Amino acid sequence: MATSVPGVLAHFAHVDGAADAIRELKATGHKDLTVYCAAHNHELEAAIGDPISPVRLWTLFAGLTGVSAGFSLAIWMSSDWPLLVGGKPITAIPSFVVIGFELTILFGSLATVIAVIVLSAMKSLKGRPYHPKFSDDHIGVFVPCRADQAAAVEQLLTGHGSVEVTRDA
Amino acid sequence: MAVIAHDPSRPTQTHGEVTRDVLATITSKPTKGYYILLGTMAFLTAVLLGTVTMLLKEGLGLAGYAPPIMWSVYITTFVFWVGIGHAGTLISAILFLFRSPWRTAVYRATEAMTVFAVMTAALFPIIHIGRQWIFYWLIPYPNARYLWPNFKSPLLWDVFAISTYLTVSSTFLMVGLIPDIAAVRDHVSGWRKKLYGALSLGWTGADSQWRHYSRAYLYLAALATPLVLSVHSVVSWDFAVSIVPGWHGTIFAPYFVAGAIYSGIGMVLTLMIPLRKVLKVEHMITDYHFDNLSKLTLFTGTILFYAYGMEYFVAWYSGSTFEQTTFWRRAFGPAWWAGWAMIICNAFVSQLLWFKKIRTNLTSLFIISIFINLGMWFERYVIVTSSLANDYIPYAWGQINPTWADWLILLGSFGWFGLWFTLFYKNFPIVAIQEIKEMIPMPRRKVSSHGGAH
Amino acid sequence: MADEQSPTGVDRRQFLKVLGVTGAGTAALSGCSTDRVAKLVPYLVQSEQQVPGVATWYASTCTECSTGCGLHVKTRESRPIKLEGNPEHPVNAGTLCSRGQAGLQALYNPDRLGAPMARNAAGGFDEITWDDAIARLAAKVAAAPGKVAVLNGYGPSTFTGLVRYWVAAIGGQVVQWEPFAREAERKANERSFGRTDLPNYAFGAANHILSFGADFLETWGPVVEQQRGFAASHGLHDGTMAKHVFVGPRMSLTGANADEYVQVAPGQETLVALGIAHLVAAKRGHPLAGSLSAYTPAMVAKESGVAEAQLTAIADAFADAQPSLAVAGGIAAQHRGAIDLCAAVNTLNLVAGNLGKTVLFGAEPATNDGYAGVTGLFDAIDKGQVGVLLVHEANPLYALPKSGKFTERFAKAGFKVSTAQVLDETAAACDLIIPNLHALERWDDLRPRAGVTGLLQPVTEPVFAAKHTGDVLLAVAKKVAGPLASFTAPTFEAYLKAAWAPKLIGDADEAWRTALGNGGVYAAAPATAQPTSVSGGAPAWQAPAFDGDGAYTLLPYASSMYYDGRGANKPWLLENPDPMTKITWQSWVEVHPDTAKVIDVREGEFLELTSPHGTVRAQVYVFPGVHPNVLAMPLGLGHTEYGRYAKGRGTNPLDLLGAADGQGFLPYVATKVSVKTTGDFRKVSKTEGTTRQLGRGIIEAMPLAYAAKGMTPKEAYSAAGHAEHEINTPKEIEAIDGWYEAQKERWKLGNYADDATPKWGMAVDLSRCTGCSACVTACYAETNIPTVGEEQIFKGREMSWMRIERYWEGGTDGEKLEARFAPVMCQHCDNAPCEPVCPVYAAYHTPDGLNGQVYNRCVGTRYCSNNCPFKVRYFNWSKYNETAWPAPLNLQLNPEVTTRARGVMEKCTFCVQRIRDKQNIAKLEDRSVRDGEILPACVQGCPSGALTFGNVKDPEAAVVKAKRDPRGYTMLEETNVRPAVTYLAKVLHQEPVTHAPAAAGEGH
Amino acid sequence: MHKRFFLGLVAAVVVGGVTLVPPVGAQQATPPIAADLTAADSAGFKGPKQPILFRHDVHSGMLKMQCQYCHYSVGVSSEPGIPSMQTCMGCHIAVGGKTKANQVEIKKLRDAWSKKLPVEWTRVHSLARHVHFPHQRHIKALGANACATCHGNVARMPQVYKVNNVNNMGFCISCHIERKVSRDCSVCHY
Repeated sequence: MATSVPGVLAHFAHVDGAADAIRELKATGHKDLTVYCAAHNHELEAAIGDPISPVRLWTLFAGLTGVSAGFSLAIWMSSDWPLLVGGKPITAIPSFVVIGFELTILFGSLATVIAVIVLSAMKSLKGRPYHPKFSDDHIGVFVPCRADQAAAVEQLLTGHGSVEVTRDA
Repeated sequence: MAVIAHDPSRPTQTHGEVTRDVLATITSKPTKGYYILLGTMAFLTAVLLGTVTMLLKEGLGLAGYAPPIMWSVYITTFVFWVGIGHAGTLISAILFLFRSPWRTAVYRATEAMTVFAVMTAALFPIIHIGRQWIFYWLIPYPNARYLWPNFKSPLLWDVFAISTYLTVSSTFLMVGLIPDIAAVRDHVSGWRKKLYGALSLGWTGADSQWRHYSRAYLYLAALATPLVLSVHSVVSWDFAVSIVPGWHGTIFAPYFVAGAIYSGIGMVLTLMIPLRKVLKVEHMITDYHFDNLSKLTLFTGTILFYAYGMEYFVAWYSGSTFEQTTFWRRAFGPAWWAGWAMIICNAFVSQLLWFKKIRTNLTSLFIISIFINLGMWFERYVIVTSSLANDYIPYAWGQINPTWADWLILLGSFGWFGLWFTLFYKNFPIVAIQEIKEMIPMPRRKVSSHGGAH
Repeated sequence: MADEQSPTGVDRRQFLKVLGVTGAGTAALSGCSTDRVAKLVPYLVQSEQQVPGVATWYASTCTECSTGCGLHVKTRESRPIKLEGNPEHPVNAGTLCSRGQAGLQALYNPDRLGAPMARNAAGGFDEITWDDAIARLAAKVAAAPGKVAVLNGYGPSTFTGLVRYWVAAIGGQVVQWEPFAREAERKANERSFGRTDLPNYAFGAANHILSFGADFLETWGPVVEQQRGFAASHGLHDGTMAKHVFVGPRMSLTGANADEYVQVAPGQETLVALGIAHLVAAKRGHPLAGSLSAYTPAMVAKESGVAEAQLTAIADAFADAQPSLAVAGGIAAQHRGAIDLCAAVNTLNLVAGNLGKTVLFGAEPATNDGYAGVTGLFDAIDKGQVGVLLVHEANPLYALPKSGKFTERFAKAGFKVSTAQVLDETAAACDLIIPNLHALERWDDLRPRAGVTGLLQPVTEPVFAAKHTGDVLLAVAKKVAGPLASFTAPTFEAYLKAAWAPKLIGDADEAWRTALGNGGVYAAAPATAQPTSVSGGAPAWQAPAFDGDGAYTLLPYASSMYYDGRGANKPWLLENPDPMTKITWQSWVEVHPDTAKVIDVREGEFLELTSPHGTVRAQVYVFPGVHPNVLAMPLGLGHTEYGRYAKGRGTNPLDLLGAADGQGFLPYVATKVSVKTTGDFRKVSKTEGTTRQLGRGIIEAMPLAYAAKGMTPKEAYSAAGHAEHEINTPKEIEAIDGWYEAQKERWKLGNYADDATPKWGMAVDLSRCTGCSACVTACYAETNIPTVGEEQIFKGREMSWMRIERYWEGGTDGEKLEARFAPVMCQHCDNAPCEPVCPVYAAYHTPDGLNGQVYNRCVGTRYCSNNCPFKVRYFNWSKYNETAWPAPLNLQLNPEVTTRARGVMEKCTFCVQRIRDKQNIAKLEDRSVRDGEILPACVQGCPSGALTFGNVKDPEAAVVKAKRDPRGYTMLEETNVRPAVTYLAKVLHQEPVTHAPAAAGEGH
Repeated sequence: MHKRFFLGLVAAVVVGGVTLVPPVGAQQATPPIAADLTAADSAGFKGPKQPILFRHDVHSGMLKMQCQYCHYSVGVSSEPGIPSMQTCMGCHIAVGGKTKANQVEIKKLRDAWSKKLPVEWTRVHSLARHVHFPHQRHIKALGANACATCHGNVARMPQVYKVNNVNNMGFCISCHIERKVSRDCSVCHY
């Protein structure tokens, strides 16, 4: 497959090997690695060492929007055409709590999902090689690099026990 | 991760085997038995639709309603199915937060059950109302009448609770599925590859994706947890905020939630025990899991036991003749059999699970699970009808005999539920590949080095 | 449309054409559906009496029984839509009984005959033209001079006069006959006073009422008038009330309204009457005392089983209460000793000095030939003396016992003609049927009593192509000529007006119009000499004889809905539950609980009753109010003809009776029956769940002593030695009140801001309510309530917005049995629990304090009904609005009230349509609504004036005064729903008893 | 315009919804047979064709006849009332029409009258059964010439057509809000 991003793609069968490789690559100033793994793995995550995802902010603000939306909806609609029921006040806040709560959850969770999609999309993986094995039992590490660096990178990767290294240039 | 190292639930497998075994459930050719099952479910669904059409044509008179019993089988079944749903979310969300490892193998199945159960439940309020074709009047939308629905009505709370629950739980299911679908995509070919490719939303398992995904999943779980507790509380308030003796109880919310989880796990057992055989995943869903499920059943069942006792006690202690009469007649009135069916199936049968022998014997467990389903349906039936049957004005008391229109719709609802579930387990990973993998430590080069890098 | 032709073949197209209904008029018929009326059809000529959309009222006279009450007929676009009492009329003064109101369903009955029918060779009937019919009749009449007989059930009137002259001219006989003709009383009066007419009883004036089996609240005499009187004297008024004692084998509605019910075996009433007469005479030193001396308390007690003490007590009270009133008669007391009984009661009234005070003779023109008359006619038929027999407004082949072989004997008459409007048993046996017009379609008059003549005028074009029998007779007369040549009047209308001319004082037209407007001419009965002594000395008593040797006495009684059987084809009367048993659409046999144990039957099982005269199967209803040795059955059902609603429904106890007579009346209570259990079971189609209040204080009652002191029910309750009500202690109430006021402040928004808006409320005086259920029928008529039929009643799906709840008190272990009645309709609670649970505001509170129900907004969640503590909400389970009113019954529907479609909830609205109507009128007249101007149908229709309605914000309103009565309470107060309906506790004529504080039987 | 769309859409739904309510066809009494008139050539005028091309613009516009002259009960009843044939003939016994076209139409009326058959007018405005609209109250409140408020300026209509969807609750409500009069449901629905 023709790819636009030049670099080296390595398959790892061993998690510690992959982790070490990543650390060393970062140490040797390689940026913008892409690490593929079939499952969420703390060891790799630590090795990559990205900051905590901002998803939580989306969830928080959406939740707050939800609660206020819920209450204002109920209150406004009750007083837009005031109809008396069971001798209760027209705007009976306690009974609107449920609405407020449900909308909090609804907005919050929807926003969270959207957040994942948007945030993941912000980092484009376009042109980076991928291999089906990565959704099976291999860890993949792709190192973007110039052709002249490739040899060194390959050596580094195999050094950490990469089972298969391909060069895309 | 040290925890997992000592985890008895840890299946002795590699990532590769997990992928292979789970995908096998999808890629293997469907058996004759599968088609028979599918056909039966489709037929029952047709029965459901047929009966509903009759109701639409002739009116609710076809059902057994006998005033003052204005709610009966349909509302009973509605609560029943909503309850079923709760186990799923409990296992997938609450146990996730509690980091209880045994959930992993079963949560996908239970979560699917949740979604389909809620989908089934959502039919019933519509079937139940007198003018089904204008059910949407319960939704607040701008209209020519300048009228809004009544937010003080518990039924409206229901609309919000159920629709939120359906949305969130299905979102939760789909999000969890994405990486697995990607795995499927990578191991099938042809049109299926295209299909799963589209569904996987371009998932590659890159670090940039996992980074947000893992967080998001945590928050979803965190949101789903209060939701699952709230939904059945709201459902219980459909009854509890009324002034009907036998409904008007402060204990209702926790009582209903416990009951819901109890019934839900009952249904999980009923589904999983045969399923693991059919799909040959016994080595992933093991006695260990069922033991834990049974313990959960025992726990919630015991809560129910307490709740039942408390209901009768409060009725007596309240000194209110209305409450007293209602509960007296619940146990010794014309419908005594239903009252006792509920107590025996739920309060007593669940106590058998104190014995490990029974807990770990799948046959006995399966039988018990059937009792649980029955008992919980009757619980709702009793709460709904027997309370209405004899309230304040003795002159207006009544009794009810459900008719074919009631029974066929109840039966059909199982078909509708089953249809979705059957389709699901054959086309999507019924065991969560990526989460199982997460629990299986990957091979290491330096065996000496301790696992984990924190 | 599918049923363009209604089953009886009336073509509604034709009908409405003559009716000339406007688009608007027809539009209004179909209620809660949005199918558009595509066309607007104008009147050819606009009647100046009819304004579309505005009701026009006509005065007329009720012909549903011989009482002849005055009617006000409400018409819309020329269609009668409701019958109400004529306030001007001296007999019923503005109210009507259920049977009277149901007259509309006779007018619009789908089984009415739309053309004359002639018997054909095959034995069936062919429709023929009116000319043909008249020709055939004329031919037969001309051929049978001297042998023409008319059996006439229509009361004293110009028409009846015409019949007499007509028959006299051609030669033959006229027999005046109706089933419940009270012959025994007439005979007794003849014996005692030498006159055969019936007195008028002043119940209103009596301080002590003693009834020996006379059901004066349901079926005996002018019930509406008597109920009014009874309510006036027996209802609590300035601290006192009359006492009512009922003696008889079965607790009828009248018996249930008695303060003391003395149960005796059939026939024993006489003994009790004589015993009391003896004591009263002695006490008041009346000369007759001597001749009565045989009937000592001891002797009476021994024979009848009534305790001496009780007997003496009643007698004392009766003697002291001046004036008092004793009445006897009624079907349930018509045993072979009935004449003795009535004579004994005459004596009792004499010795108590009631003659001329509460027993007023001279009111009724005695015109009834009674049972003797009709049997005489059949003898004549046997002798071949009847060439042409015309049966008018009578159904002898149903109302006479089968054992008399009347059907077979009837067949022997030469040429049999019936004027029945619906094919009844007699008509089915006739050779020619010439359907008469319904009372609301014809010119006629009726003289129920001296001085009172009611007019009937056609208030609508004939619904079916029937013909006034008067016109037929005149037409026949013209054809026959000869002896009948003298009948020259072109139409009966002309004949009637001619007959009236002499009566009209001053300008004839003016007087005539006035008479029409008033519904007749009413004058006080001419004063006649009142009897002052009884001839024939004191009657002797011997136990009446009974046919057969069965273990139980059969007691057929007149049903307050079906009456003598003519009610059986009217859905309103079939669905409105029997006041005592709460059974609908059926007949039954009443068995005492102990007897039920002996026979070993339970409610709903079928018993086979056998008498020497026949055998019937009847469904058991276990009824504590009937004598253990008596099996009681209502009359009126078990028709073999008489239309779709009546045919084949229920059983007819007459099949068990013997026709053997000799005394001039049909002895209804004269057979012993043996019973056989069949094991067959069927649910009883009753609207009642449980018969006991379970100490829930739904219908409160208090002793007179306490009521007189002005105690509240709670005070009375405590005074009787009960522990204080546990619910709603003063503290709680105070707290709730504070909360309530706080809530109120937070309503004031939009339509609710204005304090000037009225707030509607109602008060129900349970010391006046007799449970007669006239209000229920009024409700059916006014608010388009569908009748759902027996099958639905089994499921408890009756739609009646208003029900009379009947609860039993006592009756077990020696306690005396009492019945309590209360009308229960929507209570329009301030804190209505039904409202907040409705997700779409279909149930909500109107600014004028009503509990609104918007049908077209209702989606049918039915939560409102679940949450209604009074269970007064009713749901349209099926398409009742399409099945309840087969054409032309639908023409009765009230255009002002939406007919409810399948799937919506409905309930009492306090007749909001009437409220809005009056408000519209008031607005046009730039004034506010007056108190008493708005009368919901039930309030308007209550014969005993138990209901009051009005604006509770108006301190001067009658309803407010009523609500202030200390007896006032609201049902289920502990639920704090704050009903707008206040009930005034029933007052018991009993000594306050002090119970040891004990919980009322709860929870089982 | 956004709102318009919404109202339109919803109105459609509502009608769809309520027409599902079983019409009480079984008891829908049939109006009398009308004169067998051929529908008039309404000369392409707007609005539903009428059996007789009755020109409101002529009678009400040119001749300045009061609405109440024909719709006689509008001030006293909930029903406005439609003129009886007699009322029409009151004038048209004499007035035969000038133009050919007019004469044709008036002849139809006279024929119907002589046959003693009513003219079956096609209904233009009709309310749902569950709505009670007291005309008299509105005339009282808005004055005798208030008809146009709902029915449009009939005096300019050769053939009457629907200006406002009087069967749309929004139409009533907006006016009631505007004039600050009661919005209580039970004013119209009972």
